[in-house]
Amino acid sequence: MAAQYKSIHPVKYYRDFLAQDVRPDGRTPDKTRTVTVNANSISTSDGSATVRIGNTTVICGIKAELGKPKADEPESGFVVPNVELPPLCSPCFRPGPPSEEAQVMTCFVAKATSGMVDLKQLGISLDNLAWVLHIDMICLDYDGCVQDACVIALSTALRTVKLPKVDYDEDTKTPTVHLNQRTSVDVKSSPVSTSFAVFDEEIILSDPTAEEESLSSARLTVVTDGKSIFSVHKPGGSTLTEVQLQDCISIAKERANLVNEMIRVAVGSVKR
Amino acid sequence: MSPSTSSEAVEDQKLRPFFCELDVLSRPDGSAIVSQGDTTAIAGVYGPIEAKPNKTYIEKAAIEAIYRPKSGLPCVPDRMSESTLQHTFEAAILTTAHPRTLITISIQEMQDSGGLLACAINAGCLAIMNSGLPMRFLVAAVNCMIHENGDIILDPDEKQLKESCAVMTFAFDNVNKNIVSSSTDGSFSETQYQEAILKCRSACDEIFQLYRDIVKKYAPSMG
Amino acid sequence: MELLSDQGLRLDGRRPEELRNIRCKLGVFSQADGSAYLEQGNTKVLATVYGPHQPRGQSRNKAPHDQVFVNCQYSMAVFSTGERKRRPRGDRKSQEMSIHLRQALVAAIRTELYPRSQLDIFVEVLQADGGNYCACVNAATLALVDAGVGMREYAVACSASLANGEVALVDVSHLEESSGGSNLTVATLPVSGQVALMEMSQRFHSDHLPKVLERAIEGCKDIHQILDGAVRKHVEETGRASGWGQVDRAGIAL
Amino acid sequence: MNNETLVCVPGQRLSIADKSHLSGRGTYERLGYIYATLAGVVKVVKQDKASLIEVRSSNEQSIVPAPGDIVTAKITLVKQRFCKCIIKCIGDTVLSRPYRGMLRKEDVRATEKDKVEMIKCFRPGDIILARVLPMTEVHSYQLSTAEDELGVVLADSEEGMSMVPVSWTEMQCPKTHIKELRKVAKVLPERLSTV
Amino acid sequence: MPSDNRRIQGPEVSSPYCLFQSGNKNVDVHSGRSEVLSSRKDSRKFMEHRKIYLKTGVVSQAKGSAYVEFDNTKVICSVFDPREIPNRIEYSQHGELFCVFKFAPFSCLTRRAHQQDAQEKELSLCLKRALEPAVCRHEFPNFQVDIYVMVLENDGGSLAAAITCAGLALADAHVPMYDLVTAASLGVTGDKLLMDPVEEEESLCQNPNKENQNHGLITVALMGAHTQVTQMWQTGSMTAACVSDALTHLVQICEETYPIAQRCLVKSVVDTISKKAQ
Amino acid sequence: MAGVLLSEAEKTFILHGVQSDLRNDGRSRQDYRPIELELDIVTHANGSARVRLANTDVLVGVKTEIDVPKPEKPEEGKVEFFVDCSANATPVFEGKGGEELATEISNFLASSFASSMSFDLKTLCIIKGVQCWKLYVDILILECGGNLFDAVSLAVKAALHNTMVPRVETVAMDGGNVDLQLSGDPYDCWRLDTKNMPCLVTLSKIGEHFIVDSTAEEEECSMASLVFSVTDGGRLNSLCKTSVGSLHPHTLAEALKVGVDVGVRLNKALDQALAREDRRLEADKPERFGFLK
Repeated sequence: MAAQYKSIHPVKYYRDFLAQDVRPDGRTPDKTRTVTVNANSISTSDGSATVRIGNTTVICGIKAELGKPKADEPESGFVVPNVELPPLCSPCFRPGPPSEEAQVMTCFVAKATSGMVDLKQLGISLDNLAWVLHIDMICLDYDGCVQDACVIALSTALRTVKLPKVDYDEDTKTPTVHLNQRTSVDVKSSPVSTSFAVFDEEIILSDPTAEEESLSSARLTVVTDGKSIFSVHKPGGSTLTEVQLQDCISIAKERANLVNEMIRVAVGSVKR
Repeated sequence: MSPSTSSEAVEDQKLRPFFCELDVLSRPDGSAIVSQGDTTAIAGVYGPIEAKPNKTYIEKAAIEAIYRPKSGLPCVPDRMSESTLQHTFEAAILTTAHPRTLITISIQEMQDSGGLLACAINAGCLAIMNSGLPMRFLVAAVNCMIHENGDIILDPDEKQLKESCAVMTFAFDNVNKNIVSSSTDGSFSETQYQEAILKCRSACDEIFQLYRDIVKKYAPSMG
Repeated sequence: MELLSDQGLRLDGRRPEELRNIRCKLGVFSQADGSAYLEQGNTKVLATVYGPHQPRGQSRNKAPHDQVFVNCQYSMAVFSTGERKRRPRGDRKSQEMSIHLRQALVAAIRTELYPRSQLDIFVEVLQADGGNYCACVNAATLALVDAGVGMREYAVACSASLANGEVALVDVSHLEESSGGSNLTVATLPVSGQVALMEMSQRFHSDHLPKVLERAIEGCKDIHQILDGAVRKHVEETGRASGWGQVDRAGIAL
Repeated sequence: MNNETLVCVPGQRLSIADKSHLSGRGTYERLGYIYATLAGVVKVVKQDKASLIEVRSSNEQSIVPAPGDIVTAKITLVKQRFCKCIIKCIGDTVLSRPYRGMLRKEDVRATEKDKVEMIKCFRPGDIILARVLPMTEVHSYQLSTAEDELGVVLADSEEGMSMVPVSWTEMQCPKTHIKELRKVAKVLPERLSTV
Repeated sequence: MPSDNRRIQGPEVSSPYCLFQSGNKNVDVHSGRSEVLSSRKDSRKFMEHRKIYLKTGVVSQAKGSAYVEFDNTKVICSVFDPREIPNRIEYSQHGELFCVFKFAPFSCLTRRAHQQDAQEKELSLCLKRALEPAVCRHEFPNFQVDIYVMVLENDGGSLAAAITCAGLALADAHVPMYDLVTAASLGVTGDKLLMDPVEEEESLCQNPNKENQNHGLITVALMGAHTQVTQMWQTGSMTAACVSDALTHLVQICEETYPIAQRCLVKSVVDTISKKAQ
Repeated sequence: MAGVLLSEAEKTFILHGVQSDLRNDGRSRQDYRPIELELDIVTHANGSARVRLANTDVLVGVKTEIDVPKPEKPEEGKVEFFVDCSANATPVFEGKGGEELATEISNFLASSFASSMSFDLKTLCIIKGVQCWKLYVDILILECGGNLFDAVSLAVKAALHNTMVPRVETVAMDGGNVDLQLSGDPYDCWRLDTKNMPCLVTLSKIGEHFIVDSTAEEEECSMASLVFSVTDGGRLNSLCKTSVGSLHPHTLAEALKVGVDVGVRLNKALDQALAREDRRLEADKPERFGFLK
């Protein structure tokens, strides 16, 4: 019967719970969900990871290809991250080109992770050849904070990438790939993203579920590695005071350290 | 119409000259052009109009923001600005006053030499004011950057931005001066972030004052 | 390229006022309410008519209450042109053609006879060799006649251009179209002498325009004769019994 | 779990189909046997002479409203001649994807049908109980509230408070005590506990 | 081609690095043939199916979902509540199934595009035809049930895995069904039949090396309780005798996998019941 | 196709007809309707054919283009099947309405011709890894009176038989640059080997029996249908179930025999018809009928 009440009056349903300082899934407002990280789950990709935050699942696969560098940056390679929200992850999406939400998420993840790889180390031959890392993050279960899962999955997958050695013959303009000599990509930073939702313009819920996100009056995402901040993204919605912001940043910092440790363990456990 | 100006000198702690004109377009219900330094954006507000069935909310108006880049079609980064604009205006407009309708705010980039998002928010807010839609509060956005040497520079121009290690844009409301939106690029420390908020908040007062001047100036013509 | 030789003959050996060979047939398909096939030189066109029927899909909202909603679609087989086309329809040119086709045909159809209903006219260019629009209008007219749709009179289209700055040429072929010069396309109701649609590919000097227009309208009248003859013959023939029989050539029998 | 619970999956043969074994909900008959169509639990319902074999789904079944069902719906739009709503629940089954429904003026009340004024019966946002009428249009369900037990069950006043029914045409706001007009459902005691 | 401005774009042309391998530049597809003819790389018997792992209820937001692994082939599927068929005015007695089959960009040896390509469209249709006979479509007239399948990793037999996965997901969504559907694939090269071929064996089966040699792939989907073939899809070139031989083997394997699917579903029912009882 | 609506009684009538091996147009279960075939009727194409199978009308044009081979298959040319369901056939196909059916047919054709034993793409190679021929097989469906797959495949095979691929000479080859020269004589062409190319046979199950070449009405009554792609030598290139409904494995095995048998006969009949048509076209000024017949 609770299900019917929830379907008819979701806001009231939540208010009743939050009045007791607990969320319908049993968490306190500031509690985040369990994160599980699984590295190198897809053998057809050059690097991959599966990340779950509660029910939310994102799988990230990296395919390395060879391409010609841009004319204005002849020594750099490319990192092409894209978030996909396929219709299978939630009834809100339809097949076809990426929804607006997917585009916003793609842009957010690209910005938050932009400093992770020095594009110059992806160059192979000046003006001729460079690595193109196609990073595809596919959401398999959309239950809130997908962008957080994407950032963690990308960060993990990037650490599992092993690129083969490539020689480029300037005369014949052909590359030769040595499949058995592989090197890892040097990853410079380890951002972790943590999202918050504001309910009824005052209660801040850490790591909200999809339902909490849809009922929220504002959303906030903090990207940090525990020390530096890479992004504080609050796209409008109800207002926040500085104190509230600071609280969120400290929760995010604490979680970043925890998650980064998990990524380290997951990457380390991959058989070499 | 003579544009309202702020201080002429562009110093680190001052905003660039702020020009604004209202009612610049005839078709929309409200419109405004804002330029801050060389950065210019034009905004038009349409609505409330009848909403499509799948975009109708029973209890409030749907807000749609359309962001158009200077040339070409909008691409992925533009969608992110669009979403920030949409949610910022949604907070500012009293949406419950026009349930089951659609309000469209269309913003055209004219010139970007730093701080375009802030300029767009300000133009949008003025256009909404101009359209006469009821609002919860006004918003003012300020752009700032962190210089490579750690200094915080308010409302930087294109040249200064080349030496930045992080850029931030904040929008504040005029009631409690709380943060409506925050958008950042690059990495920084928590103290730098707090400092930036403080500086931008004090600067936003200046913009609210400008809003007041503009309304005063246009008040007779608005009737 | 000279469009007219010293002997006064055109590139394909026609005289300026001579039409290309027109061959046509009504009722080529049995499932459609009306259909026609028309060859104008090497331009070959099929047209089918469905309806009038209840408005379908999105045109439900478009259908006016006092007349029939005429829905036209112009489509080209991808192999119809010298260079292979990427898409048979949906491009700008095809959409423009559909609209022009509709304009000419609506002028001829007695739209007031079928209120609250829809009439579909589909034309398919199988081979394009100049004057596609004209062939389509002419074929569509035949298909409408075959479908028994009430019409004021035939809608007939013809093109004309100017050679050597003075001589007007009727029924322009693809070679003549592409070797420069402006073309005039006109869709008329030849009996009443009304013009339903006129289009120029480039500008004409106002001195030449009446001459060219006249030649095109003359062409329409000639085509009208041919179409009328074909319709009469068809009506005569359908009086006799017919089936899908007549399999004498290259028939496969199992 | 007790031992009597019989779990079944689609395609599972449940029993022979004869005069004493009838195929009920969630089952079908093929070549003299009864098979399950759902994953769930088998229930045998004893009738006077035969037993009806049914399968109860372990979770919410994927269903669409069928004529005669009682549905819970939310009003979205009120016009002079009809109002539109979205169906949220069918019986006790909560839908994760709501369906569109329409309630015409003629189907609001059983009596004095021609005197119905839609705006005095429903407001957008109201939660109603209604019965599904036979389908006439492809994508919209026709609903009816022309029974005492059907009509508005939950409504908010202008103040945003949940109102209390005071008569079969009125509801009252507990804060302002302003009465608003509605086609109020006579909520049966058992239903009261549900919503 | 208009550029896709809804995604972040890489350079216009980029090619997989496998094309420029050093050493054995032209990897001969036939080199592995003699090995395959004697024994398989994963030391399976020729008529042995890979290990099957099935799980239901993997996507919390979907009405029903399932995940299937045939060793390295990984497929996920979710099913949603019936919804209105878009742009349809006629009344239809039977509900429809709307199937979308998609390979994840990183699921194959070479990167796949984001848009659905011709092969994926063909597989979507095959999937739809395989499931239609099993669903009681008269129970939701005028509506369609959405079935989305994504192949996360393709190591052969992805269509068979997708059919089994979608069949389970439909049952998990409590869509009324006549029966569960299980599927299996088989590769033919020469006189050898390879049950459930991996990607490498599949490509071997698509290329004949001698004239008049049987080669190709067959996928069969079966409703186990009624022994009804719901889909059969064959490509390549082979004699009718070879096809019917393969059919017999495939039906047998499908019948063997059927109880695995049943067990998986029973387990999920028992789990939900005991969870509710708590 | 075009909105066939049958009552239950009509369906039963057709069913009974099939049972007694006398269908409502007088045919037996394994009879085809009369087929008309004409080659070379589109002048802008390198090869073309029109097939009219009673009310089903298909026009196929084959065009050749020079293209770059795929990097993973440098020795092979390319073939692309494109199906356009013209709105002339039924208003349902207007705009993008026919796309679903079109993709189904083109995909099935692609897999039928995929085996190198039927169509050796290596014959289309000009210079390995650099240039090759690309054949565009464009199918235009003008009327649908049932049994579309079979009619399309006949027209495709006939059009490919009719296709003239120009001979090219490679001239200079310095520094990877290749110059191609088309032979000056437009009749200096070579023909494709169509001997092993398949024809499609659709079997529809009505009641307990399978029938070939079903009409649109019969298709409505069919519970299940299978499409076979059969070559001259009786080999199966592709097989797919194309409708709702399921089959018992035994029934399927029986259908297999019938399908291959019919397919072989169909291929033979087509070959004879093609030979006849070739002789007719060799004559001095062969008459072209097109749609005027």
